[in-house]
Amino acid sequence: MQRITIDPITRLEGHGKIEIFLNEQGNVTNTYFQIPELRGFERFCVGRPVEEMPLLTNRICGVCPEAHHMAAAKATDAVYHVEVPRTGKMLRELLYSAFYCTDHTTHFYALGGPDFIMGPDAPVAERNILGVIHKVGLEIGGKVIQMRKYGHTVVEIIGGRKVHPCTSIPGGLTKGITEEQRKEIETMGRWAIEFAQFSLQVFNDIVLSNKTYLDLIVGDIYTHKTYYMGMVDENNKVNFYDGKVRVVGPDGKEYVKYEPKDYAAHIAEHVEPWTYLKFPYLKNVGWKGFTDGPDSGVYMATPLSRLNAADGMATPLAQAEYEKFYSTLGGKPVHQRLAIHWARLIELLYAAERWVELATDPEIRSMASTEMGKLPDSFNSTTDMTITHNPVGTDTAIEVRVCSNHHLLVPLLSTFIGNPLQMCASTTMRTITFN
Amino acid sequence: MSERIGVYVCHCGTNIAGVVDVADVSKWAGEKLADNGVVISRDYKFMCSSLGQELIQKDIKEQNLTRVVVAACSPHLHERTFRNACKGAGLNPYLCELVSIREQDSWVHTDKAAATAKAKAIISGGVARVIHHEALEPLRVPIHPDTLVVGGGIAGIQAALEIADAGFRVYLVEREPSIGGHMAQFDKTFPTLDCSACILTPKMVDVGNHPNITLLTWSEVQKVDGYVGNFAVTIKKKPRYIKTEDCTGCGICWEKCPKKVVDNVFEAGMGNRKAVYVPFPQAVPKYPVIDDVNCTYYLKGTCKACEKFCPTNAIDFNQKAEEITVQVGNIILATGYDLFDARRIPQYGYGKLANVFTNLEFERICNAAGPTGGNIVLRDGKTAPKTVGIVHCVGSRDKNYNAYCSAICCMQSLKFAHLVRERTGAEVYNFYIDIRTPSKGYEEFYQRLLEEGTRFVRGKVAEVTNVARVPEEEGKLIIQVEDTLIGKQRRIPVDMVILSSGMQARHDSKDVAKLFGISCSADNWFIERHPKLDPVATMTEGIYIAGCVQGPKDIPASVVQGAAAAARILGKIQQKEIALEPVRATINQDQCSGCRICNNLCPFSAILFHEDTMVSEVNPALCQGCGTCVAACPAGAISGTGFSNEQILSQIDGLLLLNISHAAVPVE
Amino acid sequence: MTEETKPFEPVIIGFTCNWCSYRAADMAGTARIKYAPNIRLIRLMCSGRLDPTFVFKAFAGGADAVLISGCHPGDCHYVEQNYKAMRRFHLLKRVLAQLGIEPGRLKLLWASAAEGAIFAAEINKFVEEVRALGPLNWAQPGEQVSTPIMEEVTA
Amino acid sequence: MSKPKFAMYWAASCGGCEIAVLNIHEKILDVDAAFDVVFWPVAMDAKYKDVEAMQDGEITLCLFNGGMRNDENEHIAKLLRKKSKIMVSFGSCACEGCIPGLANFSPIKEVVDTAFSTITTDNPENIRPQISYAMPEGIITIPTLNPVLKTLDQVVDVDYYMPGCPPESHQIAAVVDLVIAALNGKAELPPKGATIGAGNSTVCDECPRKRNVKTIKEFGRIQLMHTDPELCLLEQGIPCNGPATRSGCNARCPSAAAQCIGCYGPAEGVVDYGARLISAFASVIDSNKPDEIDKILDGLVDPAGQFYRFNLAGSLLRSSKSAQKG
Repeated sequence: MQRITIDPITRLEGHGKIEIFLNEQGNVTNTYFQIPELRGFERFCVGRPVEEMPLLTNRICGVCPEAHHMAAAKATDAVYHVEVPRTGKMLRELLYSAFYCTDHTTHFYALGGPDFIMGPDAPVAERNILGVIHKVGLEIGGKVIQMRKYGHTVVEIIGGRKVHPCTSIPGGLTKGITEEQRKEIETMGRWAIEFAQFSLQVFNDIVLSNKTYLDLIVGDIYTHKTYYMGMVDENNKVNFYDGKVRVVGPDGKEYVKYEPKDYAAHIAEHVEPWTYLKFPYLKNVGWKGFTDGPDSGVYMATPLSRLNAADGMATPLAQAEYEKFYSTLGGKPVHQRLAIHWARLIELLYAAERWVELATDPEIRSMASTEMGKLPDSFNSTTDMTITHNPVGTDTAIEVRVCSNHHLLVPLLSTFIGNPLQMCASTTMRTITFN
Repeated sequence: MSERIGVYVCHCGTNIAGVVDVADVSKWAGEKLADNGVVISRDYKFMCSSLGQELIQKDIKEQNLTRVVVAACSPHLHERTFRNACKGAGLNPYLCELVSIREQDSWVHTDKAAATAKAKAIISGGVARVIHHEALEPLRVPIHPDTLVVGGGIAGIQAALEIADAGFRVYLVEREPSIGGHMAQFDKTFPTLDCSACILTPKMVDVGNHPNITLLTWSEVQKVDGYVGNFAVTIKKKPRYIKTEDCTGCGICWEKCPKKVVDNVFEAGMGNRKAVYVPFPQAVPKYPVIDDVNCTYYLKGTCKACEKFCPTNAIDFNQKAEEITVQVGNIILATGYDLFDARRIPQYGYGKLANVFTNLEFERICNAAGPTGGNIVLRDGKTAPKTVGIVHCVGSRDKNYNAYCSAICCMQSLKFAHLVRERTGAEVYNFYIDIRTPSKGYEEFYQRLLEEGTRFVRGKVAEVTNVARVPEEEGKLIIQVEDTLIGKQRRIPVDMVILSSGMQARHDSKDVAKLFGISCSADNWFIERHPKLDPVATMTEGIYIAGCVQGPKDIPASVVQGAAAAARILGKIQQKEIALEPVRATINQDQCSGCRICNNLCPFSAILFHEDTMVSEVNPALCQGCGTCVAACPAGAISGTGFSNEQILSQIDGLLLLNISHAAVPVE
Repeated sequence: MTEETKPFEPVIIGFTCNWCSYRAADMAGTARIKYAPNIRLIRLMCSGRLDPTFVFKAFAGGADAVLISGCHPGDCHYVEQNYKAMRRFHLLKRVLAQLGIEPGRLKLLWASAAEGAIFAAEINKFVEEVRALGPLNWAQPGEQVSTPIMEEVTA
Repeated sequence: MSKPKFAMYWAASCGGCEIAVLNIHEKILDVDAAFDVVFWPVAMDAKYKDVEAMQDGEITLCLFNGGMRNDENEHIAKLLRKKSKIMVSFGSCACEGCIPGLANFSPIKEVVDTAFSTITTDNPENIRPQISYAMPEGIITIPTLNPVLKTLDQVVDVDYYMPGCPPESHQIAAVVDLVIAALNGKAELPPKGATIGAGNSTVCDECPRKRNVKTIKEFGRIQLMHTDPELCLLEQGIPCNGPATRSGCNARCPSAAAQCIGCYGPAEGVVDYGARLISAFASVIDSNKPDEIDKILDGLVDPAGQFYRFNLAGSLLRSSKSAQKG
């Protein structure tokens, strides 16, 4: 028996190790994806004031702190039973959309991109963002940097900081934005739309037009027929900030659609003794082990799954790309994991369009900044407002509502690396089907 | 570790060596603390002796010591001694640390092993601490030559005159309309029986006329800012309603004033005064005061008799209180005492039984200028008593009231007894617990009284009553007492009872102490810097105390203290500047964020905030070195010399070097 | 006699102010009033100098309890700094409790320069209270069940 | 000749430090120009074995972020220390434990038990992860958790500290410039042990809010108050850690109307971060009456969590060293 160890897994957020066992013929007999880390957010969030959850859970993942910040903030709104004013909701979603753009850019160009752009066999030293920049040239590299910069600028304007935003509090935000800031945000948003379209063009030119890659994508080596989860608005269109959780089966038909707060009725986490990671699955389907198919509760939560789980995109340009995506890949649902990268770019485009929609909505500045996110004065029961039950429950609940660009594993797996990007998720999936 | 530390363990005879194994401790320090820089460790019979000090100085020179730790008595006793010893050998005095293994170890513990182990811990704490000591220089501040004296009684008068005669300005503040204090109310003074007024008035007049004394009567201190050398004192001059510059003190106003007022202050309620008045004929200053609480004009809005008759138009009904601020270098507090209120002992009947008098009332009765013209008569103002009972220790030496001895009542009572017999020939009984006549000529006076035939009954009076049991008690006051010499209960009928009420601290002494930043004892007497060696200074530099404010005492003792305090201050004035302990806080201007946490923590307003640079700064002369701001600074930007974080934190480590549970078994 | 059979002797670090409580300790000494040898005193100019760091340092260094003492309220040599010590004491207790240190291990004692006897008596009382609490041994990170956890090697 | 080598690693961390480094934007190209990036899990595929293969001191600059949560973290820390000339304790986790250090409030057993018994956890046999587990194909292992989370310098010797959660990108850019300049002999590196990329004062120094003499009558919670946008938050009763927290972030949070939560850690020379806040907050409480003081303190719902939010693993009472003594 031969063993291949990949340690650590790279170009994704967090820690992971893969043990691959090969038989005499050199075929894989089994593979284990292990998560070596546990920090204990579930424990130490207990006893902390509720308003700190958006700040503490930020630190689950520094690549997508915005997801955890939003999630926790929405949980605290719920704890206080307050409805966030529309301006507050829009500001949060605006921040979040801009973050999507910067984050998807990071993933596509810096984390996932090298595989495509540099080619699967490129030397380690070059298979990274810098290699990518060398290859695509400073001009394009500059665009990538610009996109990340713009996204983080908006996050900073609304969230107070580029990484680990601090302005979302129970009931809303600590501050609003000025007209100058709104203008700046709008301008950057319009540029973001162009960048998203440009990126889709890059994907088209480098990947889709390359037979090897295309075969890789449409071929069934990276194919798993699982359930797909995503958040959708009232028209079953993809939404990042608010809505219901929709799950479709391997057959693409809706399996369930539920209120985020009911997450516990639908999601459970399976425990294995050989990793700190817990394995989430659809409770009502049940845990059948590391296998796919309609009888296995294993589900996917990624840009691809969100597209599969939705009936379309809420913005015109993204909707067009959505239709092209499925026509090219032969209809819904798409089971090929590598299509995630394409799906991500479609989400990038949607996020950029949404960014501009929100930035140009007259209500985005309808409230004075001091009025933002304050609870009614009548509300004054404060002492009991510390997290006294398992915070991951809370965190999960609202994480599900947010349904971030990173799949539902985020909170559920906060016990391991805080934030598995879909890359490591797909790695997870891959290990499953080696079984 | 570059420091070279010497450790010196004192036997203090057997005071320390009797309980702590000093030889072992010194050996241990030499070996176990070598890594901390201890290069030599000795023990010696008496470290504070000149030989002991020379021992240290010799080592400093020969062993090139850079730090010294002495393990002996409390730093409050000998810190100076050993610092000076180091200084003598050319080592900065602040590089020496005195740790107490006597008051805090050998004297309070019996388990020798434990005490020895504790001594080791204390020394290792001292060694760890002394490493972080810095060479410090005392802070020098100039002394303003003017002095403030608060209280115009005999102690204050004496102090003021001493300083003024030496040629320096004195501000004398008195809250009554005239100086003189209690002494001015007395008739005769024991034991010589010379007339109180006769010896006091000349001094009062001197004060009034002295070119170097600014007399501020009918005034009170409101606020004290600053620090030794330059206090800024705000004084409130209450309105006299008299233009002093025009008033001649002719007395027409109080003759004409229609309003009689019971004089509870000077006449102790025995006599009346007018609404416009001088407390007594020899008052200094001579200007009267209008009592605006009782004056008809202020009550009804009409009268103004005084104004009509005043030959110099010196009356001014619109006068307002006035505040002045004076700069002084030193302050003497001579605010005196209150009399114990005899009403608090109901069984003695004062206030209920007409012919029970207090000592102060009796002083006024005896006084030729008093309400009875000096005739010793009963409350009715005519009947002379045939028998008089004098009760000693009223409210004193009594755990229910004041536990302490008021020091003067014995002699005062003897004086009364003498005066009664001399002027009325009445029979006098003294009821005493003990007779205390310790000073010059006092015992002789007591003997004289015994020969005069005054009766002495040893026993604490249980009750004074007018309830007769037998006919001969009818209409008399009966004194119920256990005569402890014959061991019998006795009932002695008398016509008049005099209660020798003791002294107690001024009712407002706590407030006054706060105002001047000094502290009070449990009995509210002001606390002196040292009960024996420094009885007139206080813990607060530049503030001195004199007279009864420090504790009960008689006139001679008060005069001595007044003079002593004056002498101390004159010394300071002569030096022109004073060296202050360099224990001070400083703010690192780079590290200070201007958060302003410290800004209102300083009771001496030593911390000021610069609006322009947005940082705070400490005024070293105002800083008293308490270290509160050092402990509070969130940025760690404030450091305190002498008690720095490094010093304390290292001392903690040092103290914890040994675990006490090892005490029974010697460590290693 | 062996370590085991010896009664637990707590180590207590006491912070005293130069004007009142340290003098109270001196007074106890001059009056030869006996008290338990378990306390080791540190002199500060004022209880207002008491930095919570000192308390933490003492506990971290192995003290079983800490005494904070100063002039009685209103008697502070520096007018009112002992009130600051009192405020810190109240907050300190809360924080220590959250850090797993029994509030009983931190004591605030007002003692005037005249109260040597009271000072000594209070120390004896405190020593017994701490003896009853046992050695300071706050919630031990360490022992585990199914997840093996590395025992921290004591340096 | 080959360029100096650059490495960045995360131990128990969130990846925010990596993002902060990427957020120096164009400057990343300078890094590329000046260094060979030899190890950086988030961005490139070099593995542990590649690091083990390096010469001692081969790496010129190593930015190490993340705390010491388990023995793997410690192992990599020691490995990279050996291989690196300049080791920077990068970010709050490495410097003082950060949010994951809050785990030091509880015994590690409780931490694990809680994680594997949450309401969504399906764990009927109450399984706990095992550091070594025999699979049919062979034994596979995961790291052992430390009793307490340690800071980097509690495990290895570090050359510089760069605080912040994460360090501000403009500070990172400045430090990158400095190091590059130093490598070209155009600048001096600060003395070993120095804190770089931060100020010497505290957040108030950079905070635009107006400050008065402080007295606190009551503590409040930000979501329950209408705060004055101009005035110091602490003066309004909001427990802002700014006064005790090292400057360098341009007072980001207070500028965004949120209280400083203390991610830049203690100021220069401070022994215990929490103690500074305890002392400062308590000192300015506007009462001398015990019961009133307690009433005011009730407004601080979680004092220890508030004062040690980022610093627990670096505190006197809850750092690795004291845990040993306890």
